[in-house]
Amino acid sequence: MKYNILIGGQAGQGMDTISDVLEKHLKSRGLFVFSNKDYMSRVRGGHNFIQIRFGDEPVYSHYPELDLIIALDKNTIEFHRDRLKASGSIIADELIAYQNERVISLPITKATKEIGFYKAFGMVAAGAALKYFNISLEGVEKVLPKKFSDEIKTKNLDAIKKGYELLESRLSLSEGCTSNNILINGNTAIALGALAGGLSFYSAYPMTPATSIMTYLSKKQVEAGIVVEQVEDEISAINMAIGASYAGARAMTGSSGGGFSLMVEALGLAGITETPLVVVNSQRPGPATGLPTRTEQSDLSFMLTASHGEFPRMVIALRNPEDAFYQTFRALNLADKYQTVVMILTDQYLADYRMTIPKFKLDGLKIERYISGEEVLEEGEEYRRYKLTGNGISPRLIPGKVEGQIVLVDSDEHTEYSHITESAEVRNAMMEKRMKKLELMKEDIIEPEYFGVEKPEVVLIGWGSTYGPLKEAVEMLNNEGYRVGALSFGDIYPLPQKLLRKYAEEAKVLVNVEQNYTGQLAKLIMQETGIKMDKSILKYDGRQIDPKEIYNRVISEVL
Amino acid sequence: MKYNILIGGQAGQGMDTISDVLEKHLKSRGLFVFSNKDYMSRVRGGHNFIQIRFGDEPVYSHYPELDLIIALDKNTIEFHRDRLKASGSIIADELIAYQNERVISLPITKATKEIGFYKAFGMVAAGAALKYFNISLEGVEKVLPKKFSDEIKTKNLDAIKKGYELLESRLSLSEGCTSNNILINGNTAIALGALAGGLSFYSAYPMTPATSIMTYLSKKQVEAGIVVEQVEDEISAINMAIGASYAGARAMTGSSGGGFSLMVEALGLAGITETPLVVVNSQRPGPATGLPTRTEQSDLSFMLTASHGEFPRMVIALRNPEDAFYQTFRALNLADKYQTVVMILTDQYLADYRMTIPKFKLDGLKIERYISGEEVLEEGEEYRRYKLTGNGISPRLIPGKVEGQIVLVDSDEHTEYSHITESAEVRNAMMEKRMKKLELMKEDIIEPEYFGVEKPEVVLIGWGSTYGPLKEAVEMLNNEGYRVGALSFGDIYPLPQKLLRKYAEEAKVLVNVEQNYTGQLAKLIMQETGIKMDKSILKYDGRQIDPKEIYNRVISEVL
Amino acid sequence: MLDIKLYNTNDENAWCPGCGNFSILDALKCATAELEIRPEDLVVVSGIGQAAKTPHYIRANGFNGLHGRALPPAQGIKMVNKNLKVIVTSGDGDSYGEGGNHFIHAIRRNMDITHLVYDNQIYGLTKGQGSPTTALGQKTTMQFEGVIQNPLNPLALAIASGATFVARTFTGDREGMIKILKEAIMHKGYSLVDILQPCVSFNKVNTFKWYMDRVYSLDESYDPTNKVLAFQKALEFGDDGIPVGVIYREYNKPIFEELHPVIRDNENVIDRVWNPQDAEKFIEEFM
Amino acid sequence: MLDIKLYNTNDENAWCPGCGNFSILDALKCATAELEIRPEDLVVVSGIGQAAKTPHYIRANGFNGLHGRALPPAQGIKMVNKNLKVIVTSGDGDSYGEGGNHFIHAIRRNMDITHLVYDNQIYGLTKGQGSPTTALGQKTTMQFEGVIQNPLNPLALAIASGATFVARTFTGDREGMIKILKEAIMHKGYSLVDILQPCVSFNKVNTFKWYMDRVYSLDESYDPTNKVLAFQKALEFGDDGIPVGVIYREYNKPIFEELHPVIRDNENVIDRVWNPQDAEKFIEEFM
Ligand SMILES: Cc1ncc(C[n+]2csc(CCOP(=O)(O)OP(=O)(O)O)c2C)c(N)n1
Ligand SMILES: Cc1ncc(C[n+]2csc(CCOP(=O)(O)OP(=O)(O)O)c2C)c(N)n1
Ligand code: SF4
Ligand code: SF4
Ligand SMILES: [Mg+2]
Ligand SMILES: [Mg+2]
Repeated sequence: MKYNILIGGQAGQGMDTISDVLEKHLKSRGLFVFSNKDYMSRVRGGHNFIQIRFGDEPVYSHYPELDLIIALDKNTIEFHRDRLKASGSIIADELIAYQNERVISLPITKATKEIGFYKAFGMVAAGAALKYFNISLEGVEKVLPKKFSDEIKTKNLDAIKKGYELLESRLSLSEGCTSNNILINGNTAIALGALAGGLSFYSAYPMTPATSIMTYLSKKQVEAGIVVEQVEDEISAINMAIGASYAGARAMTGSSGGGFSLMVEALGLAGITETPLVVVNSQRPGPATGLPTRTEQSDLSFMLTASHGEFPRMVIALRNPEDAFYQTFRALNLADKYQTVVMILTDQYLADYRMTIPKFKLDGLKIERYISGEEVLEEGEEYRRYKLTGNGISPRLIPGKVEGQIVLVDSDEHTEYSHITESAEVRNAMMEKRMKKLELMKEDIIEPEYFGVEKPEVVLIGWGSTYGPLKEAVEMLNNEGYRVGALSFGDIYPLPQKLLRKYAEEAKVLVNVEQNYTGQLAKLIMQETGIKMDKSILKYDGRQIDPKEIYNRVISEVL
Repeated sequence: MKYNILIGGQAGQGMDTISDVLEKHLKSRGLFVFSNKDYMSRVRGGHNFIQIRFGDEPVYSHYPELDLIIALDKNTIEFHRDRLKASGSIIADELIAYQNERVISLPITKATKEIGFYKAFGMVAAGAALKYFNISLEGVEKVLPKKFSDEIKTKNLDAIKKGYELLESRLSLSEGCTSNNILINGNTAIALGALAGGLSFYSAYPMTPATSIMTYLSKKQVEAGIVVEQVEDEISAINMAIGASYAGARAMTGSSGGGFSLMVEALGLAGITETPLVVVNSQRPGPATGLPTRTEQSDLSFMLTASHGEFPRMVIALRNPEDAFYQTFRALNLADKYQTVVMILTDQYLADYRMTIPKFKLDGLKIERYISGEEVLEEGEEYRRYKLTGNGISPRLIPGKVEGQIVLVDSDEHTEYSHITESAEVRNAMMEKRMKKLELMKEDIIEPEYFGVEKPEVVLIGWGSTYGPLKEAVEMLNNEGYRVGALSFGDIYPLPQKLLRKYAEEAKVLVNVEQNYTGQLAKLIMQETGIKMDKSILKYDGRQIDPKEIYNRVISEVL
Repeated sequence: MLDIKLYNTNDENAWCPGCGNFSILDALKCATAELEIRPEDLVVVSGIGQAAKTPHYIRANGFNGLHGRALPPAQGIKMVNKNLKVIVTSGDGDSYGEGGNHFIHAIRRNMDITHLVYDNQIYGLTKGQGSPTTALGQKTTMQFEGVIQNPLNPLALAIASGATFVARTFTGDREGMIKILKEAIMHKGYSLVDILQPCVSFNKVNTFKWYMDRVYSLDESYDPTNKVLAFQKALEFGDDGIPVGVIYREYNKPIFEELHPVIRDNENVIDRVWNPQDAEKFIEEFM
Repeated sequence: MLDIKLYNTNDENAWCPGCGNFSILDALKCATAELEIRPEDLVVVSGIGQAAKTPHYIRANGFNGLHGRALPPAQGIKMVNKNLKVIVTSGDGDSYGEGGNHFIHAIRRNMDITHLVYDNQIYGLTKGQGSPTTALGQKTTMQFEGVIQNPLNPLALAIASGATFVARTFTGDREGMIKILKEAIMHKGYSLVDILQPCVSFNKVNTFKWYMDRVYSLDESYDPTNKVLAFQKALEFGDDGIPVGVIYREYNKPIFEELHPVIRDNENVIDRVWNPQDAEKFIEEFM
């Protein structure tokens, strides 16, 4: 069983806290939880909402049909009531006085007055919602925000209890027994993956929806012993990170499309100086400022070739918070291994949605730095940063670490010693040295994940954050007997081709499902393999596609 | 008949003047001339050279085999003597005292002493070279640099005459009768195309090899009555040009790869605000600083998708100075027509080589601004900058030009009135409005130029500045009976497909010939049409491929 | 004086209730109304941020561009049409952070544009990170141990860069603000007005009261034409007082529009009459 | 004192004969030799330009990055390894043009790095266009009617931005140059040395003689610790004289490395010992 709650109101009405308490409590009751936010680009007012899905089976995505709406204002009812299931209800304060048979009008404001704490409004509503689903309140005191004082906590607890008494349960769910789960969003998972991966330097400039990566890292900088620097602009962010990396740090930077656009010159700097660097682009709808708080997957084509000139790069799209953690960890290793740029693509949807996932396992993980010391030098040998080796990768020393040796890097074409050259032969050798890495990388590439029936007629092809919606959509289609499967790409460049070719041969219809206008993965696939999509399901309105929409569009446009 | 001269020496030795005088005089004698420079990234010293090809039939390209070397230093002989034809010679000062049977040792320094003007060295050499080819001196006084005083002119003329007497003619050429030709390089042709096209604003930051576009425009700004502004950085350059364009100017900016990289965020600004803009990228080898004074075609993939998000753009590659003029003119019209970005791709080779071409014809040319006035408004109607029209193009007013009406543009997603919106419906409508233009553009797209035999077995596919080398190579191959042709692309995006598909069907072997490592046009063709190249001829050492090299590689690698 | 309603738009305002920006918007409309600048003769140019939303809330020509990039288009506009009044409305992050380079170079150009910085000493729109003017030690939503970069002093910087009109005003002083905005707009050349603007949502240090307790108006006795003294005055910021008023003013420095041979001697380039054939003379030189 | 030959490289020098850069290179080597900074403990960081080629001509760790972007990597390096001496060698275009924003913000950070600007008042490498410090009215290979942007005053700007060591020196004064470079390198915090460097190829106005005729050394009587006077002194530039020496100096302002809790209290982050399992505590919080 899965249920779906929507909490709606204006920016500044405290929806985040209601949602936080509900999600954590549901999780602590052993349930799976998935929540996502729909925010406008403003600090107060407007209309925002949060959706929480939960159940006793895994939840991978948001979903349009609602079981309960918690309406903090009238607009919420107006905007969302059509999405209620037949059995669904709306909880609203009696003062909103909305005439509709679905509305359960509750004396919420009155309850806050009784407690003598008007800010408790949200907690009364939360209590009511828990009762609605017949979720026990046991342990709810533990999920109240830590920043609350004891007094406030008590008042909030009272409020939840009061809310719990305001109505009867309408639905019910056997409580779950998952226990080793964490509740986390994509950006925090990136930050944690980086922390686990030994990140020691992060420089960035605030930009929604990438900011929260820096915020989390900044909060932990002292405890983790790393340097997190907010800089004057994104150009500084990436150049500073490259400097730090050159000096031996594990360095990363991140932004959203606009900030990423400003970084592209320096991608080539990392490329030609062969400096390891991880860059995160948390996408939002463009072009330019676009829709700053919404989601899109429209920077993929751009990232594949961003920056003038040619150099090897890897592009990894994150599919869910689990991926976010492990792939960020891996990206740091790969950047060091290949001494070049590894780009991580995520988007606002994945950045901000929270879900319960198994706690990250640190045991198998290993930090691999590929940093050399004097052992790579013969007696009396002068270090060559760009020594031509068989595989294109030169031993990397860290400045100041090897007595008598200096480390010089250069953005011009250079000799093995890193001095500027105009020799055609050296140029060719250096281009080939660098580009060879692209071939090596192919060995590290991970195939996309396939799910669905074994011999599919239709294969949906997606990447990144559509993973969850695709997964649920395929399940729905399979349940109804449709022979559908999906390939969800994480590693994108170099493009993994094995499964793609296999399913392209087996299936009758290939359909790319992307959150953009031009079908960017489809273009890449065509370019690299000649495999052409038969249909496209594209969406570019800034809202994440949901399983139902995929399901509907597959049925109406594909099958 | 075609001959080929090389003038070599160190930066600062005045090779430019020698070459200038020779080229202009050859042209004035009715000959076709083609000259290109090979310069190092330094102001003095090093080794630089210039090659001049000329003849009584059109010359499209530089060529490796030399008839004459004018050596201003020893290195020049060392570096280039192997390229001399069997019949070739080297002119050098007797003081260089180089022992080699090819060297015609001349008392050049001595001659300058006689004239009493040591700077006349180059002119003595020029005179000798003219004599070598038996070119009459008639009219040579007219081609001396205008900036010279009369006195200096006289001395230089003396020097040329002295040089002319130092040796006997070895080769001879019937003088030509072309008369309506101009001698011009690619960047100047871009600047002239822009001037003819009504450019009124150019903002840029110096960057080789794009700088000379700005230099020429700046020199003419007063006479032409336009504004040319050197700005603090490339970000300012493009944003300022967009501002000027918004205000009604015909605006353009230009840079090389690194500076272009810094402009990419603002490409999206032009895209979403629907502001006409022409951006020139004069490519040099990357990544990062790369080889600043050399050539490459490695920014094509990048430019196709540069900037986050999606918006319509056109990409036009220039093939030769004639193209440079007419296409720049056309680009300005197209930018206004589609109210978006038109990108012009050139490279160091084309930027700097000079050739004789028919004088630009201005008569058929028309400036089309697509700017509206109050006639597009109903009585009492408030102007909507982003009015949804059938074809995606909204009438454009200029701020301050229509009484009572204001013009508002916005980098966020916006309503017809240009106010910020978060509506999914409006977002969809605006995306579709903008992207529709891509379809419209296809009507304006010009097919690539085909040359070679009628039913080719092998079709070479190139773009931009390889035009000349391809043309001569195909001629050479055809002369030897090989059934080879070439398609040279000018318009690149949207990709013209008619001829491509025709020749892909007819020919057995398709070969992309590109100055980059990854085969960027081939990738685009594959992506857009599924047509795959059978072979690739790629070059990325910073030197332009020449007809002989193409010829050789076609024979050894393709046929 | 024009009717202030001329400048009203029906775009819904997205600023927080109580935000200092409302006062600035009001003062700006008053200033333009009093100066009788018609909406079609005015261009309000901005980057991205809360301040930068201004073009949507005042009916005038408007260019709402990229974060940090308000000044380049503003100058581009003015270069091709000097008849337009160009006012830049931008935040401290927009102007002094992302846009810092354009700031110092716009001053070098000294064009006749007015640059208003809604200085709330914080990044408002992105929710409270430290900005270039956030105080040393202040804790923010990003600087959990407090800011350790020394705050930038925009007025001192502007004076050092050669600006000819450098002023500070405060949203709590409506009359003073209108007066300064009018002077700035009337000033020939680049004018900077740094406006102390409390962000009620994210800056809990530099509140309305905090400013109110510290600001004092420069009176007649202060001579804003002495550059060195002005620099000294510009350095004053903090518990000992924050001067508001015109800190520095230089008369008669030639402006870009007067120095540029084409802009000076011609009609606006957008009105230039030009045919392709007019380029013939340039082409001739290559014969 | 170390052997100056330690810093020699065998990379062929591409500067023009007679260029002022040679003197700077020589002085820089002398300064580091005298201060006994071993090549492996030094990092020379640059952007692109003639000045920016320096890392190739001095044997030390070197980072030759992008045009205008010398300061960000320099700071990144220092943030993760405070043991390294970091010296930035850059041009006027590199530092004040393309890199202007990093300039003012690097000063705000006040890290212990030395910023040398080889100020030839021109773009050398790209062949003579006006730079941010080119004089008003000067004709260049780009500004045919003369520069109309007011020149930027780097020293005034640095002082206004809060720099604690601001000096000017001249390539014609070898001893003075070495002395100032040493002081700048030893100064705790960000130090700017603007070096008057004649470009023999492209700046025919600000020649060696032009500078020689105008520069004068600040003597004992000048007090560089008074910020307002220093600002006034910084404004002096032209026919009435060009002061060389330390224009402004502030002692004891805390530097970034002392204020940053991690850099201050820990070994360099590049030497941190860390295992993935150390992240367990952070993950626990999400249980
Ligand atoms: C290139 C780029 N980087 C970052 C952002 C995100 N961003 C938007 S507004 C802003 C800061 C706003 O601060 P400020 O300019 O002080 O304006 P305020 O909101 O305080 O008025 C930032 C960082 C962006 N839109 N574009
Ligand atoms: C992004 C970018 N823009 C422009 C250039 C071209 N460029 C290289 S050096 C230079 C100016 C150099 O002037 P300056 O910094 O004063 O150094 P100088 O050569 O005078 O020592 C320019 C414009 C570049 N390499 N990269
Ligand atoms: S966040 Fe601050 S600056 Fe922005 S609108 Fe709200 S109060 Fe004003
Ligand atoms: S161009 Fe000028 S700055 Fe560059 S090396 Fe030559 S003289 Fe020196
Ligand atoms: Mg602000
Ligand atoms: Mg310079």
